[in-house]
Amino acid sequence: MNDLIYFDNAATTPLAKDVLDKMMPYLTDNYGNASSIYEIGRRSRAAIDEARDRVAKCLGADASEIYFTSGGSESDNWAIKGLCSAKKSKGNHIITTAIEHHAILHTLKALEKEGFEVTYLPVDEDGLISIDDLKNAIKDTTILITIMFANNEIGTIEPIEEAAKIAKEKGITFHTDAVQAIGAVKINVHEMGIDMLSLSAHKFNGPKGMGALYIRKGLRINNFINGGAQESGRRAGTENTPGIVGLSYALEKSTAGIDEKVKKLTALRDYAIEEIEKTIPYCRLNGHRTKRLCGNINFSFRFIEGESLLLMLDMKHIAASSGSACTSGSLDPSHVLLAIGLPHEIAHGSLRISLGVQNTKEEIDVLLKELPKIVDRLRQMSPLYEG
Amino acid sequence: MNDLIYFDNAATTPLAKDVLDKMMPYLTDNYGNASSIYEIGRRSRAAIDEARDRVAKCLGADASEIYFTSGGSESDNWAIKGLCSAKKSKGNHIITTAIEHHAILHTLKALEKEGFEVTYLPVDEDGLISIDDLKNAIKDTTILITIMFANNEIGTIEPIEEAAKIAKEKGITFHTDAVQAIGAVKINVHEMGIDMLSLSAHKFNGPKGMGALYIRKGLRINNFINGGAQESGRRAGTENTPGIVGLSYALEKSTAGIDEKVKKLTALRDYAIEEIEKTIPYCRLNGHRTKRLCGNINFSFRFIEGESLLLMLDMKHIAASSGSACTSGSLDPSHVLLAIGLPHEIAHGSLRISLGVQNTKEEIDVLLKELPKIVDRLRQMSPLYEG
Amino acid sequence: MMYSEKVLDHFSNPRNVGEVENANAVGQVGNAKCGDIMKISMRIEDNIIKDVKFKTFGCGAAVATSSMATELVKGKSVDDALKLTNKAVMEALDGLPPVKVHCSVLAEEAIGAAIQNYYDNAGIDKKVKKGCDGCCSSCGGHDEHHHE
Amino acid sequence: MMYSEKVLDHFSNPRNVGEVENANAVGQVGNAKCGDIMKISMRIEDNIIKDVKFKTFGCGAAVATSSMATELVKGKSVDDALKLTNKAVMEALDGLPPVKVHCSVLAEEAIGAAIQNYYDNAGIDKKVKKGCDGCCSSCGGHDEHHHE
Ligand SMILES: Cc1ncc(COP(=O)(O)O)c(C=O)c1O
Ligand SMILES: Cc1ncc(COP(=O)(O)O)c(C=O)c1O
Ligand code: FES
Ligand code: FES
Repeated sequence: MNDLIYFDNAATTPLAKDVLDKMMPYLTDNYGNASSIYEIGRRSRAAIDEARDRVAKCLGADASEIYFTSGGSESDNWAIKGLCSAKKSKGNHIITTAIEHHAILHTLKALEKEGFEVTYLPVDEDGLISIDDLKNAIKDTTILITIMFANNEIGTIEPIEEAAKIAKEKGITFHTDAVQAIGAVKINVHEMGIDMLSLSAHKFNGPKGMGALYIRKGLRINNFINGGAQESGRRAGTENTPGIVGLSYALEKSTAGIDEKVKKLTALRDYAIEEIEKTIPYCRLNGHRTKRLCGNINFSFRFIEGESLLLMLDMKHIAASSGSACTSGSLDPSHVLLAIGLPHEIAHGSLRISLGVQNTKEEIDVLLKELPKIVDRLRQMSPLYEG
Repeated sequence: MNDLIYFDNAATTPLAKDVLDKMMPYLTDNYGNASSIYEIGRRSRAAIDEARDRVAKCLGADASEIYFTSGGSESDNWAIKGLCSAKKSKGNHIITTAIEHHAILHTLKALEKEGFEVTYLPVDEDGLISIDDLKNAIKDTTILITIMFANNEIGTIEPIEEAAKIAKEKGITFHTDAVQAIGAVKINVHEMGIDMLSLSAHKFNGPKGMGALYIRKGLRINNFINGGAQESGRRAGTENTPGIVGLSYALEKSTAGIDEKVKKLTALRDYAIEEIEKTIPYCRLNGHRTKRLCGNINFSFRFIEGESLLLMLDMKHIAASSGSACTSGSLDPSHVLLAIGLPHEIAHGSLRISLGVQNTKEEIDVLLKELPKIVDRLRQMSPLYEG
Repeated sequence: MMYSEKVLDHFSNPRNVGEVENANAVGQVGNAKCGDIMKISMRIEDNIIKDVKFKTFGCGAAVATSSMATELVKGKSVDDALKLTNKAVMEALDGLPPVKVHCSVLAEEAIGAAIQNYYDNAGIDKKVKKGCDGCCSSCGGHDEHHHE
Repeated sequence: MMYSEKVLDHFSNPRNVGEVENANAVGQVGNAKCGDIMKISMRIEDNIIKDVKFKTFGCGAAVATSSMATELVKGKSVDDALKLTNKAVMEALDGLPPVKVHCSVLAEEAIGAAIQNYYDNAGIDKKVKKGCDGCCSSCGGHDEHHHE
């Protein structure tokens, strides 16, 4: 697999070697239950306390505001369901966007069945929400605004700080799904006025099955996983000590390296975008050209279908994606691409290249060599292409 | 830490070396997202499919009935909340026992606030429920019976097969929290007529932060973590491939080794119980003498308090527990010990020794040497002891 | 979702891509909205499919089923070709993932549509039975789904 | 929950365990239901605590705070002993985990109860102020909690 070119870092990232090294003691000798009183348990407790401090520091939060979860999806579910059930006497209206991840959208669909009302803010052709739309959507019954920090498919970065400010003015809780933004955008939850933030470790070279939810001090939301007194009594379950330790170091590393990463990946990204636009006709860059994640490249190529494209790239040992990972295998075109106004047939033909710190210019050059050939080959096969 | 005697296997177990070896490829090179279409993603998918088959086989279930979760607590929460919200039009009554784990009890407390009614079956002085009580508790509105397979504190094994039979006769869904029973009691979910079963990997030498829920084919429960289409669309979140692989191998190993383990640990357990009863006055064995987990020893020692006992054992490098791990640090005496009728002051002085496959007779002998001295020392310090 | 070796082979080296030059039987099914379009053209002489080619816009399975279906009917009589079921196409490919079953249905339909076109062109008064009767659940959720 | 080195030291080598033989000040606080009982006995002469010993049923923190509290009042005047706060005991132990704060309160109370007993025995008409006024939240949830 040495010659694999991995361009799907928005789906998941390799676990960093040094992060795994930090986890290893807790996967071997230091197996104690962190709630236990004896030495080997206290050692796990200490590791978790330190990890929580580390995470808090990276986000500009207090340690007491960080809760470990099993991933981005659990964090999103907890934030939304926990807040809405705690505040349902205050109102039943939630504002979100049309381009959220399914962990948000499907959670809200479930709440709609229970009588909550949801406003899905539209986005423009670049995937940006409008702050005016947000203002206009607010009602007396609005209890939650949840807007993703950056979109997982098209990479557009939303105006979170402004949105959070509006929420604060109106006394509405503000949550952001920052799963894709972590390590790519500088985030300080206190300064930005964010009430809740979700993150997922495997998106920044941490372990799979680990996430965190930041909950601002004083904000009361209902528990989601009830049971033991772990996580200050707010999230039950024996602590995944190696996972927690891994998440914390991966986050530290990715926030410390953010300037360098943004600089490197932005250059690679813009180089690739420019070349693709130059060499492949009938293509469209999806997402905002500058307000976009440094690692995200998303194109639609007319007349061809995304999965075929991915398979052909795979045969050249290039791993990329079309839409989000968890919808491949589905027949529906991406709701995000439809939301930015693409017709169905064009939405079906999209390609997402998501770069990670480990990617190189040489790898981009391989892509730039193979991609035009593959697109052309598929177009020759397409009944829609008259070229 | 080589001289550590670890007697807290009911709290957590060391991750087996060969299980970690099976996980390693997925912690390193094979990091692909299992939902991705390319080679490195398909490899994760294949590993997960195989793991699901392996788990199904160990439980006597079909692979399509196994859903991976982040642990026993999530499985319990999902089973209960998912079923109750799906069936709430049919009834609002749930039957459980007074000695369930907090992952069950606190979940039910949350449901009580939403209008569900819960009957907590009492247990006898050995911790056993009565089948007659169960029959009498059933109402027209009963939608769920949830009874733990074996208790985590006192090790008593409940009559699950009989209880499941009664549930089936009445058309009521039957769930069991088998977190402590896995690898210690033979379980075949289809033969036993169990509708849902929770398990947690770190209790049988698998990884922390991994669990599973068995849901009988055809049983509809609502989703708990909404989002992506993972786990056949029933449990969202990027799959923790190393965790899933680890859980499956750990389960395979512990079910394959069950006869040997039961034989070995039962002998060690009964030896220890006999010796403690012989050498320490004013002690009481908690839990049923024979219908008990092979690895569980639980004693109350009058006039002394449990935490002090644990600390003194810890100083001798013996790791044990008092009550369940997640309540140590709390001031409440165990609800389980109160349920079997112990007065508060005696309930405070309990010790749980939980054996694992790795424990030896030599280690038991160290315990048998140290324990009487420690109990005596604490009694000399106690204002309650007039000895 | 995993494709068999056969599917991957027919995807990466599809047989019979293109359009038959002097075709007398052309059918197109699916629509771009659903993400799958198959167009099949044939030259039918003396009731025998002398030549057959396809063009497909769609996923890997769509390409592979098109390729396999054309292979399976090439040189066959029209009546034999009409007996080709989506199941036979799937089996010849060593199976398809459940979400991709509808692609094999499309292939069956495309053959049928081409032959219908041949009947219509030739003034033969026969109706080819529609292959898809909502058999697979894959398309169930799509209100906008219809076979052109 | 983590104990400091000092707590562990006072727990494993508790100072002043037992009962003062010819005690003229004995106090007991807490109850078995709550899991903590402290009994302190003293010999007070000329308003000075000549000897002090404790017996404790309770957790590690209860033992350590008893031990530390007796150390802190030994040789002190009764008035100085009464000034001992639970905070001072905690500080002397390099802190306690939050759930264990109530143990230090019990220690303060036990000293107070012993001295009250001394006043009562000696016919001195003074009331020692109760140490616990529901200060810590640890006991908040226990309806059955009261200080004997
Ligand atoms: C009986 C029982 N149920 C549920 C759990 C919860 O499992 P976990 O801590 O892995 O979430 C445990 C252990 O903590 C248990 O012993
Ligand atoms: C924006 C966004 N939110 C939530 C998630 C869910 O995270 P996880 O799969 O780790 O649960 C993802 C990734 O899958 C994501 O990209
Ligand atoms: S292909 Fe349309 S319903 Fe089966
Ligand atoms: S010690 Fe009882 S309330 Fe503080």
